[in-house]
Parts: sequence; C-alpha cells; structure tokens
Amino acid sequence: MSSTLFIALPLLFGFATPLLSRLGKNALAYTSVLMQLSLLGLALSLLLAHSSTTVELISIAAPLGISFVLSTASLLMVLLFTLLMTLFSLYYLFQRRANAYANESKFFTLLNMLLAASIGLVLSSDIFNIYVFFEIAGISAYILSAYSKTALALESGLKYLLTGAVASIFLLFAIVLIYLHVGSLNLAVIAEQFQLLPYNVKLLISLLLLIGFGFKVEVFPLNFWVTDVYQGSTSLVNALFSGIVVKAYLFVFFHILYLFLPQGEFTLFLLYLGGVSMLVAEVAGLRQTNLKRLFAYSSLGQVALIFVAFAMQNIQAVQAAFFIVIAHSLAKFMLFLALASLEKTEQNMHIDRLKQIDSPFLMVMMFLAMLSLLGIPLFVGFVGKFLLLKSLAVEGMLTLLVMVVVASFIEAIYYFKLMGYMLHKGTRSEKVEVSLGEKMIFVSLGLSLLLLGVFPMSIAGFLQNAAEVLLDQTAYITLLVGG
Amino acid sequence: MEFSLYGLSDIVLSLKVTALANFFALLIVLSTLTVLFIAPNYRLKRSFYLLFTLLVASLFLIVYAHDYLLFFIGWEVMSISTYFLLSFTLSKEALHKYILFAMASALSLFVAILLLYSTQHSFLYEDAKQSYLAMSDGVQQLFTLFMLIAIFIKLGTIGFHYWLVDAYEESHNLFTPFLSAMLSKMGLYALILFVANITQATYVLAVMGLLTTIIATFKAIEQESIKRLLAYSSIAQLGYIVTVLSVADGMGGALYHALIHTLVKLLLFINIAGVIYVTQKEKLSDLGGLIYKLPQSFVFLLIGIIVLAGMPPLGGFASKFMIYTALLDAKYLLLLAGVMFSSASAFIYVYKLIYGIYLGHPTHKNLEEVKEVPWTFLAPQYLLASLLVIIGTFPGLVIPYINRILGELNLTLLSFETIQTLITSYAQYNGFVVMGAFGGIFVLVLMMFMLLRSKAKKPKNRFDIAYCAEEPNEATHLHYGYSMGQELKRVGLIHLIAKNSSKYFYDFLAKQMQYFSEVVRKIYSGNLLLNFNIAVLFLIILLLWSLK
Amino acid sequence: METGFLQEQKVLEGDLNSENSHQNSVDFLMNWFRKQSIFVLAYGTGCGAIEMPPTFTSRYDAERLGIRGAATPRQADVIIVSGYCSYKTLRRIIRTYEQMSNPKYLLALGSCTVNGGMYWDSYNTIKKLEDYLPVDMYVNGCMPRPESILEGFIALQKEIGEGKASSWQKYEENYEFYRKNQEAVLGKKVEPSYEADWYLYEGGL
Amino acid sequence: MILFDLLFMLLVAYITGFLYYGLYRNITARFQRRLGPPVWQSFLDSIKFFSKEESISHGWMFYLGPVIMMSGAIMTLFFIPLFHTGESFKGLSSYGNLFLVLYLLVLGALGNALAVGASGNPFGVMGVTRGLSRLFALELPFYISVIALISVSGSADIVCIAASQTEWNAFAYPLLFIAALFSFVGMMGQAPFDVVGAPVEVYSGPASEFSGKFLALLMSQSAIFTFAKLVLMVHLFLGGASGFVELLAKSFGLFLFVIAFGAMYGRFKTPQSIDFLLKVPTSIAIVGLILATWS
Repeated sequence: MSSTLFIALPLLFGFATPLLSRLGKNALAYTSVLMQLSLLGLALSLLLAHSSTTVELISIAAPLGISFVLSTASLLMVLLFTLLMTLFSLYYLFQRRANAYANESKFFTLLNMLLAASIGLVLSSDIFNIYVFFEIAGISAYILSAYSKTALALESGLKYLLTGAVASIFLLFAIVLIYLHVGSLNLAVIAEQFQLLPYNVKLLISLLLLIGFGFKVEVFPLNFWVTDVYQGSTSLVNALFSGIVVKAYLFVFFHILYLFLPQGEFTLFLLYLGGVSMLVAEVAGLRQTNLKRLFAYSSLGQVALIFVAFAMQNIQAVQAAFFIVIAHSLAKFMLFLALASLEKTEQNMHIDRLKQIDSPFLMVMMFLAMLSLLGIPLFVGFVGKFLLLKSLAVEGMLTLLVMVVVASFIEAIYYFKLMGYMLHKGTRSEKVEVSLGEKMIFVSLGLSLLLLGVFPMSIAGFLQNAAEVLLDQTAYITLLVGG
Repeated sequence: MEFSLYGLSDIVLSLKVTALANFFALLIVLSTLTVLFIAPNYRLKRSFYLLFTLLVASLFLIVYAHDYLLFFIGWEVMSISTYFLLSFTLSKEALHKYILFAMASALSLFVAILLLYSTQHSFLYEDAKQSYLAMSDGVQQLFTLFMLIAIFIKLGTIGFHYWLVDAYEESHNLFTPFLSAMLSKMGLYALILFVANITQATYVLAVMGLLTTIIATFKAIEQESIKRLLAYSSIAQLGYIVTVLSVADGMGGALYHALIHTLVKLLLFINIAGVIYVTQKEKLSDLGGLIYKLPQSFVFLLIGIIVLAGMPPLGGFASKFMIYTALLDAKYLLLLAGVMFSSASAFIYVYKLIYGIYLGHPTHKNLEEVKEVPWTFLAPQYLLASLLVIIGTFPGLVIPYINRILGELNLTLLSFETIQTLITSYAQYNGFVVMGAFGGIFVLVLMMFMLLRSKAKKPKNRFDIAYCAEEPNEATHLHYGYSMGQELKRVGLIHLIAKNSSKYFYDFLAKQMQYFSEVVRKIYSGNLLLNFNIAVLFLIILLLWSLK
Repeated sequence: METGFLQEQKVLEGDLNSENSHQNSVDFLMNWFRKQSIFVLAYGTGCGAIEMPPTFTSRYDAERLGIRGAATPRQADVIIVSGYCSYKTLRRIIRTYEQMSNPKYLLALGSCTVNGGMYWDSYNTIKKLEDYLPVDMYVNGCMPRPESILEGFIALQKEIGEGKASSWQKYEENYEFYRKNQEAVLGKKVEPSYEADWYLYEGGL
Repeated sequence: MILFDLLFMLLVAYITGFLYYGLYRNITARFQRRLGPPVWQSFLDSIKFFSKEESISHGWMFYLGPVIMMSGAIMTLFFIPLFHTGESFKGLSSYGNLFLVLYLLVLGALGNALAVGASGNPFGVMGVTRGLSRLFALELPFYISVIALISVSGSADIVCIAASQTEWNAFAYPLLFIAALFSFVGMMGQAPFDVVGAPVEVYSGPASEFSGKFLALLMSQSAIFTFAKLVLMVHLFLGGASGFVELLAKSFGLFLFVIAFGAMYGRFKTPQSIDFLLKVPTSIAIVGLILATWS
C-alpha cells in the first residue's frame, strides 16, 4: 500500500486544494508543507524498513493492472523528489507574500499532479502507466510553464506543449508496436521477450522510444525547447523542472533501456550522443547573458552528463549517475530558488544585474551551488563527476573522457564569469532581504552539498545498491513474472 | 596512513609523512608565518582569513597526500580558495583569467590522474611508475601532456603564464608574497613528484624551462609595475628549476633553488609591500629616491636582489651553482649557456627594481616625506635576510636535508663534507671563505679609504649633480632609469623574444570560441521548424552511422 | 672691511701679496702629482674653443704633458674659459666651476677674458672675467695659438708645483665679492639658486 | 703565509695594472701618431685624484659604491691563481671555481651601479643601462666558450683547466677563443663595445658623478681588475703560466691585441653591439662548442 500512497496522496491533495483554500488564507501553504512532510516521512520510514524490492499490484482486470515496484533505486528517486518538494513547499511558505500566485489553489493542484506523475514514472512497472504519467507530468508542466501568463510564458508553454505532443506520439507509437509484438505492457514481460523480436522491429521500437523520451531527457538535438521554456517559466517552477521532472524522465528512460537491452547494444551511440549533447549545450551557453537561459544551458549540460553516466550501463557509472543526480538536483534547485529570491522585483534577470545586488548570503549560497555543479572537490558534484570519469577511464573511453572534461571546462568559463559578476567590486544598490526561513532552506541545501561531498561514503553504499538493482534485469523479471 | 574513501574498495587513499613533504611543509609554515606578520597592517575582512586558512590547509593536503586523488583534491581546493582570495582585489578580467587557467590546470590534472588510474587501478604514488609503464605509447604521451599542462599552468611556464602576471600584479599586497613563494611551489612539487615517480620528460622540460627563463627575463626587463616585474622574475626563476629537473641529477639543485626562491620572493614581496604601504604607489615611474627615507628596507631589497641575481656571496649563488653543475654534469652545455645567459640578463631588471624604488630622484613631492616602514614589515625581512646570509655563508648547511629527500626518492646523493663547502663533481666552493674574504677586503678597503685626507662632502641639495652645466629643478625629468631596458627592443632578436605572443594567441582562441558559440547558439534560437528539421536530420545520420 | 673699489683692488692683488711658497714635504709631493696630471674640462665657452682640439690631439699632443680632457666637472682640475663670455655662458661657467672639486684652476684664453676685448660694447658679455671668477692664468691673444695654450699650461703647472696657484682659495675667501658681481649681471636669481656655497655642504659621508 | 701571498698578488696586480694602463695610453697615442704620456701617467693621475682636497659624496650608498667595486676587483684577483703550477700565488682559488669568478667579474660593477643610481645623475644611470644591456650580450659567447672548456677539461677549477692544456686552448679550439676574444674586448671596455663610458655621449657614463678619491679608487680598481681579467684569459686559453715572465709575456700579448683592436675600430651603438654580439660571436661560439665537445 505504501508505494501507492506516494501517488495517491499528492493527487488527492491536488484535487482537494480548492476546498482547502477556503479554510483560510494560509491554510493551503501550511497543509501543503504538512502533506509533503508526511510523504517525506513515509519515504524515510520505507528507507529504514526497506530490505528488498517490493511489488504492489492494483488489479483492474486480469492482464490489466497497475503495478508499482519499489526498489532501492526507485526509493532513492522518490526520496529525492519528496525531499525537494518539501523544501519547495517550505520555501513557498516563507516567501509567499512576495511571490503570491494569482490562483494559488490551481498552482498547488498542478504542482501535486507533477509530483504524483514524477513519482509514478519512477515507480511504474507497466509501460502504459508510464505513458499515462508521462502525459500527466507533461500537461501539468505545460500549464505551470505558462502560468505567469506573460508573453514569454505563453510562448514557452506553447512550445512545451508542441514538443511534448510530438514526444508522446512517438512514445505511444512505440507502445503500440510493443503491444503488437509482445502482447503485454508489463515491463518485465516485454523485457523477457524483447531480445527475441526481429532486428528491424527492435530497432524501430528503440528509435521511437529514444525520440519519445529524447525530448524529455533533453538530449541533443531534441532539447531545443528547453531554454525557451526555462526562460518563460518562473524560477520556482524551473527549480522543479530541473530538480524533479527531468530526473524522473531520465530514470525511467534508462530503467526501460536496461530492461530491454541489458547487453548495451546502443551504449556507444548513447554515450557519444550524451557527450555531444553536453558539449553543444555548454558551448551554446558560453555567451548567454540571461540568467535563466544560462542555467537552462547548464541544466542541459548536466543532464547530458547524467545521460552519459547512465548510458555507461555499469554499476560504477550508474552509481556515479545517482551521485550526479543528487548533486545536480540539490544544486540547481538551490540556484533557481536563489534566483527566485533575487527576482522578487524583476523577472528575467540579466547577468549584469548581479553587480548591483547586495546580498552576501545569497551570493555565498549561489557560490556553493555553482562550485558543486562544476565538480569542485569537497562538494558532492565532484564525487559524481569523479566516479563517472573514473569509470570512463577504466573502460578506456578516452575520447569521451576528454569531451566531458572539455565541456566541464566550458561550463566553468561561464559559471566563473557569473561569479566574476557577483564578486564585482563597486557600490551595490539593490538590497535583497532574505527571511530566516529561506536562509534555513538554503543553508540546509548548501550543507548537504558540502557534507555529502566530504562524506560521500555515507550514501555510497546505498547508491551502489540502487545501481545494482537498477541494472539487474533478471532479478526484475523474476520478481514480476516469477521464475 | 592509508584509508579508503567513498565506501569503495578500489580507491585507496593515503597520507604519508616523507622528507620531501616535510621540506615543502616547512616552506609553507615559513611563508604563512612571515606573511601573517605583515597582516596587522591591513584591514581585512574576516572571510579573508577564513579562506586563507582553507588555502593553507589545502597546501598541507597537497604536500602530505601520498596518492594522486587527495593531491588533486588539495590542488582544486587550493585553486578555488585562491580564486576567492584574489577576488578581493583583482579586476574582473584578471580574476576570470586566473580561474580559467586554474580550472584548465585542475581538469587536465584530473584527466592525467584518471589515465594513471585506468591501468593499475590505484592512485598511490608507489604504483604510479607501474601504471605509467602499463600504458600504451599514445596514452603515455597523452598522460604526459595533460600532466605537464597542469603543472606548467601552475608554475606559469612561458605560454601558460598569461594569468599569472595579472594575478600577481593585482593581488593584495599581503597575498602576493604567498602567491609567489608558495602557490607556484605547489606546481613545482607536482613536477618533482612527476619527475621522481613517473618519467623525466627530459626534452620537454629542458626546452620549456629554457624558453621560460629567457623570455620571462626579457619580459621582466620591460615592465614598469613592480609587482609585474617580480611576477615575471618568479616565472624566470621557476624556469631554472624546470630546466634543471630535466636532467637526471638535477633534483638537488631544484630543491635548493626552490628553498632559496621561496625565501627571496618572500623577502622581496614583503619589502615592496612595505614600500607600497608607505607610499601608496606601485609603479617604478612613480617612485624613486627612497634610499635615505627607508634605509633598512633598501638594505633588505639589496640583499634580495643579490640573491635573486645569484651573486656570491649570498645564498642565491649556491643554488645557481648547483643548477649549473647539474646541467654541466648532464652535458647539456648549450642549455647551461642559455640559463647563464638569462641569469646575466636578470641583472638588468634586478637593477631596475632597486633603482626605480630606492635610487635616483623622488618623482613626487610626497615621497620626500615618507618614513621607514613599520616594524611588522621589517621583522620578517630580518628573519629572511639573515637566513639568506647564513645559507650563503654555509652553503652546505641544507645539503644533509636535501640528501635525505634524495635518498627517499632513490636518487644520487649530493656529496657533503662540511657545512661551509658546496661540492659537486665539477667544482666546489667554500662559502665561508668567499663571505669572509669579501667582508674582510671590504672592511679593509673601506677603512683605508676613510683614512684618506680627501674630505667627502655631501651636497645639501639633491639637484647638485653634474648635468652638462645646466641646473635641474623639480620639473626636470631626472629619474628615468626605471624605463631601462626599453631600448633593448630595438634589437631585433630581443624584440622577437619579448613580443606579447601569448596574449595574441589566447585572444585569438577566445575569439574563435565566441564565434563558435555564436554559431551553436542558433540551435537554441527558438525556431521550432528549423529545430525539428535539424533534430530529425541529426538523428537519422547518427543512427545510420551507429548501426553500420 | 673695505668696500667698493678698495675691496676689488684688494682681491685682485691678493695673490701677489700672499706668501704661499712655504709648503711642507707632503704638500710638495701632492702638488707635484697635481702638476703632473691635469684634467681639463671639455667645455668650449667661446670662440677660442676651436683652438683646443688641436691642442689635445695628434698635432700638439697635450697628453705628453699629462694634460688630458675630462667630461664632467667632477673629474676636472682645470676649466678653460676660452674667449668672450656672454651672460648666458657665464651662468654655466659659474655653475661648472663650483661643481669642480678643490683644488681647481681656471685658465682664461684670449683678450676678451682680460677686458672684454672686441666685445667691450656688447650688451650681453662680461668685460673682466676676474670680477666673477678667480683666474689662475691668462693666455692672451686673439686667438692664442695652441702653442700659447700649451705655454700657458706649462706656466700653470709651474705655479701648481710651487703651490702658488690658489685661486680656488681666493674664491672661497672672497665669495661675497664674486657673488655680488655675479648678481649684478645675472640678476638676483643668480644660480646656483640652491646652496652651492661649500660652507653649506654637510660634512662626512 | 697565505696573507703574504695575497698581499703580493695585490701588489703585482696594482703595479702591473698601472703599468699596462700607461702602456695602453702610450701605445694608443702611437697609433694616433703622437708621443703620448709617460708610462706612469695613469699612476700619477690616480695619486692626483687621491690627493684632491675634497670629493663630492651623495650619501652612504654612493660612498660605498667604489669600495664595493674595489672589493670585487680584489676578490676576482684573489680567486684567480697567478700560476697554475707550484704551490705559491694560488690565492684563494682552491676555495672557489670558475663559476664563482664569472660572477665576481660583475659583482663590483653592480655594486658601483648602485652608487651611480644613488648619486641621482641621470647620465650615470644611462651609462649603467648601457652597461647592463651590453653585459648579457657580452657574456653569452664568453659563457659558451667557458662552458665548453670546462666540459672538455672536466673541471671548473681554473688551475685544472690551465693545467689540462697540452696545447693552448686558443689553438686547440680556435673558434672558442675567437668568440671569447670578442667578449673580452668588450669586458676590457674597448672599442667597438665601449658604449658604457662614452664621454661625449653620456658625459662619461657611470663615472660622471665620481670625483676626487672616489675616482681614484675606481682607477686603481680598474688597474687591478684589468690584470685579473688578463690572468683569467691566460689561464683559460693561453696555456696558463708558471712564472712571472711567462705570465707577463702572455698577458701583455693579449693586452696588446686588445688595445690594437680597440684603436682600430669605432664605436657601436648599444643596440648594434648587442645585435652583433648575439649574432656573430655567439654563432662562432656555438659552432666552437659543438666542434669541441663532439665525440
């Protein structure tokens, strides 16, 4: 029952928001925090109690049913999502007055749908369910993106919608093909039989899946919409996009990949795709002066890095991928929240404005996040990057290694340009007040970056376990289908 | 002390106290103490000290690490904390330049150590040699390339020095001594580890070292800013070390020179920090004639430049002598000639430095009212100068310590008899006798000279000079030795050497990068139709390619 | 103390009356060395300078007498005022003379240095050099030939050897007199505008 | 005993140096078709300057400059043995080596350069600038030759280098000798490399502010220093010396060559001389070095 709760609770809460908003002015914000906290508590309790992968089945009719698989890997993602969502709610609560949304209840509805869908993507073991959550997440994301109703926001929402629609067509077509040939939508069953399919069909399905998910996992050249969407959306929403949504897509894409193609037929192709994505994104970001767009480029780069790590398809690399996922989620989340704090007066900040802003606290916090993103030692970003590059080196993929390093260097160029602006010496006119609550959130995020970076061994075992589980196709099949 | 990290069995980290590490740790302690001595004169934010502490900690980590991963972590932390320390005073451009080079250094070091790891799955220094030998030829070259890029950037070897000069010039006067004395030494430490543990890379080091010494010396000659001049001098001095490390028995000379260079650069930078503190001027063209205002500082700078120029009888000659004989031993004769050539050229900037600040005429009215620098500046200079004099008198004093390091690295020991003498296979010299003879002769000549009947009288006015029967006054431009060396540009060969070619190169690189970025950015311009087309095309091409 | 004409007369006749010939052996030795080696400031002040190059080069070879040129007043023993002396040049000559170190001698060439010569009516030349600087030896003629100049040098050497050439002492003793005359032609702001007077020099190192 | 040796060396150098200088002036005069001064004229000059009543000093650094220069010259002299055979008149050479001597050669000049700077005379500094600019170009061919000799003889000890010559190095390695001679002409301050003290250009350069006893000391050190440099060249290239006659003969021969060379040529400009030295003698020296050490 527990894993279903992760999806049911947010959905319930989401649809109950119109009612809750009537209870009082702040009721929604407080209850949201409460709800997220309870989800986080649930996830934590599961973590403590967790011993092996569990399956939960909600049976509808004999072949049809919704099954959720809660493995170490998916629990990790759920934990990350709920944690970020909790912090998000808290942040919203603390700076709500300054950043009130026109229609708060709708906003919360969408937010919770997004969360439910993201968790659903991670937990589902049925490809059609995945499609459904894919769509839910997509629809809520489109609306969230256009939520502020400015010209830019509407443009971004529309673009998001268009590309999302194209993506889902490809995905749906793939699912149809799969069902045609395998006769089942259960991931385990498909995985079992996928190897037996004719080569052309396999290729076609893989291609369709790649394109379908490719839009969502922001891989070059299907990531052209990302920067526009990030620019149009508010920073708060961006925090969720880059902290939660894209991670869920990444996870489910590679989950499916590992199940369908455990031998790694496409590994080399995907690796270079990831490498090229990273390079292109970083190079394109080099001259960007709009902060949100800049962070979008950086997100593209980082996601591509995660893509490379997952695509390696071995335990060390996947462990590294999880490290980068955590590092990137926390750091980008932090950056976008900081941006939200800075943007109280103005949307769409130009990089020059960093010279004016007088807020040492936010600056320091942004420094922490950026350094972690750049993979500087003592931050968790380093651990992920290091493990990934190490496994690249061990595998002898020197070209890719150099590609990733060069891309990291280019990323460093613009991040340090940003820092240069922040460190600019001169009078600073704009004072930005940061409330204590916000500070607590930033400090806790920053500390977690630092602590995980200094003591990575505290979670390394857990992550390794997750990686093993994620890569173990036979165990998955055995669990779901039975011997 | 070995331990594992990240809960992974295949990564073993280790900290170890070695004689080499102790040597560099000693230098760190010395630099930190002397630099902190002058700190009370400046009003600094608390965060400065916090970052400084972090920096020192990272230096210790670098030094005591016994595997390349910890070393890399220390390296990166050093770069970043230096970045924030520099950010207090550096302009945006200089700061960006610094950090880009630092990141390039760190990342190429990263690649190098990962390549090292890939063969034997170990980061430990002991396994480094085997790991290196296990690589294929191409990878070996790649590894050496990346490692040397990382080291060269930190050392500021010519071509990679683009960041260094600006960073030195604009850094806080408190921090510059440390920057020059310590941070560049970390590059040296890395190079020593590389040379001792992995491979000699003879020709690369020889060529780069020689180019560095010569070009940096001539660049130093044409500078007008004191700190820029000393920055180039630092580069040149480290060039000697790089050169001498290219020969098999060069380690002793390299360590010796590292010690001397640390001491002398601390002395010089603290000295000019004092001068800048009392005059608020940083250019040779704005100073002058301070000798009678700051006599003690003058003497310390004099000691500093004597050492820097490698003049007997002070410590500088001992290390130069070691370097020369090491090169001679290896029969690198033209290399030796080149090194001695640049050493002789160094006299120009050394003289320019002391002339521009202390000699000649004051260029501003307020220079005539300055007082001697505070004792907090003088105290560390007393310490450093006396150390240099002691080393000059007893050049063999540090040989046993260097021998301990050499023994640890399995290299040929230096011969050692008494602390007064320095012995190499080609020659020896007795520092005590040189110092004693010079002192004795000097005192005797001075005494006899003072006893002469001819009276020495001192004009009351500094304008009473033989000036072609004209009378100079305040407005006359009398202090122009600071621009000495400019005329050298008229010599074609030297003009060629001193061109700003690295600036052109990096500017070109940056410009090309920007153009490239401009092109790539078109993909993300938001034109959906174009994008879909590109996407489909790209995917089809890639797929066809990958399925072949 | 006499003033005006009386003082002038006294100054001019000073060396005639003084009995400087009693030198002790050290003085004698030193004067002998001074006599043997004479460094002449290479400074052509008037038209007579044209006679100096032949004096010092191959044709007349003053170096065989130990007489050679010096570039700066610091190194010179003798300054030659070669002919007429405009106010502008006088300013430089005085400065140069004061920068030379003791003992120093002044050799005046040509008639113009004696009484202004053909420049008697000139608005910007001095008449009598004696009024402004003490002269050890006159070589008259217009212009004196190199032979005469050499003769003058030999005579000067003789005086140096006997310890009689002491114009530099005379200049110090009667500084007020010379100064007054100098200011009369060069104006109050006569150089050296700073303390060239030796008694303002600090002693020692 | 060693003190007596040193004193004697000093005396020899002083007398010979002044003698050579007198001869130099005399011979140059003969080149110019004049009689020239007597041989002891330089000595008389120096004593004359010592006996000046007063000397202008521009402060303690100025005062010490000539003293340092004199000390440098005497140090150079002491660390070069007079004879490469026998026991006596070795000076302090066993405590030093050729590298030390190479540095001592410039020690005095640099000390004096400080004094020149302290004097505040721009012409002096101009001369110093010229000297320093010329210095490195001057040293390069000399260094290359010396390095080649050290490498060939296997020791940086002057006595060993002198003793190891079966035939004179000048004949064994003529290219090295020629290159070193160019440098040596410059080191002796002779044309065409005499830009430093050029009297009519820079007011006699570094010496322009020195008067009286300072100048006298500079003249004396110049005499001693000249002798020391000549002895060094004799040991390096002309097979050393084992007796006074040999030493005087060889060194005077060398000296004669240098002054003849100087009397024949005009003066290079500073950049010209640097350019020339970096091109011609250096190339000769490099070829010489390669020929000498090729095995």
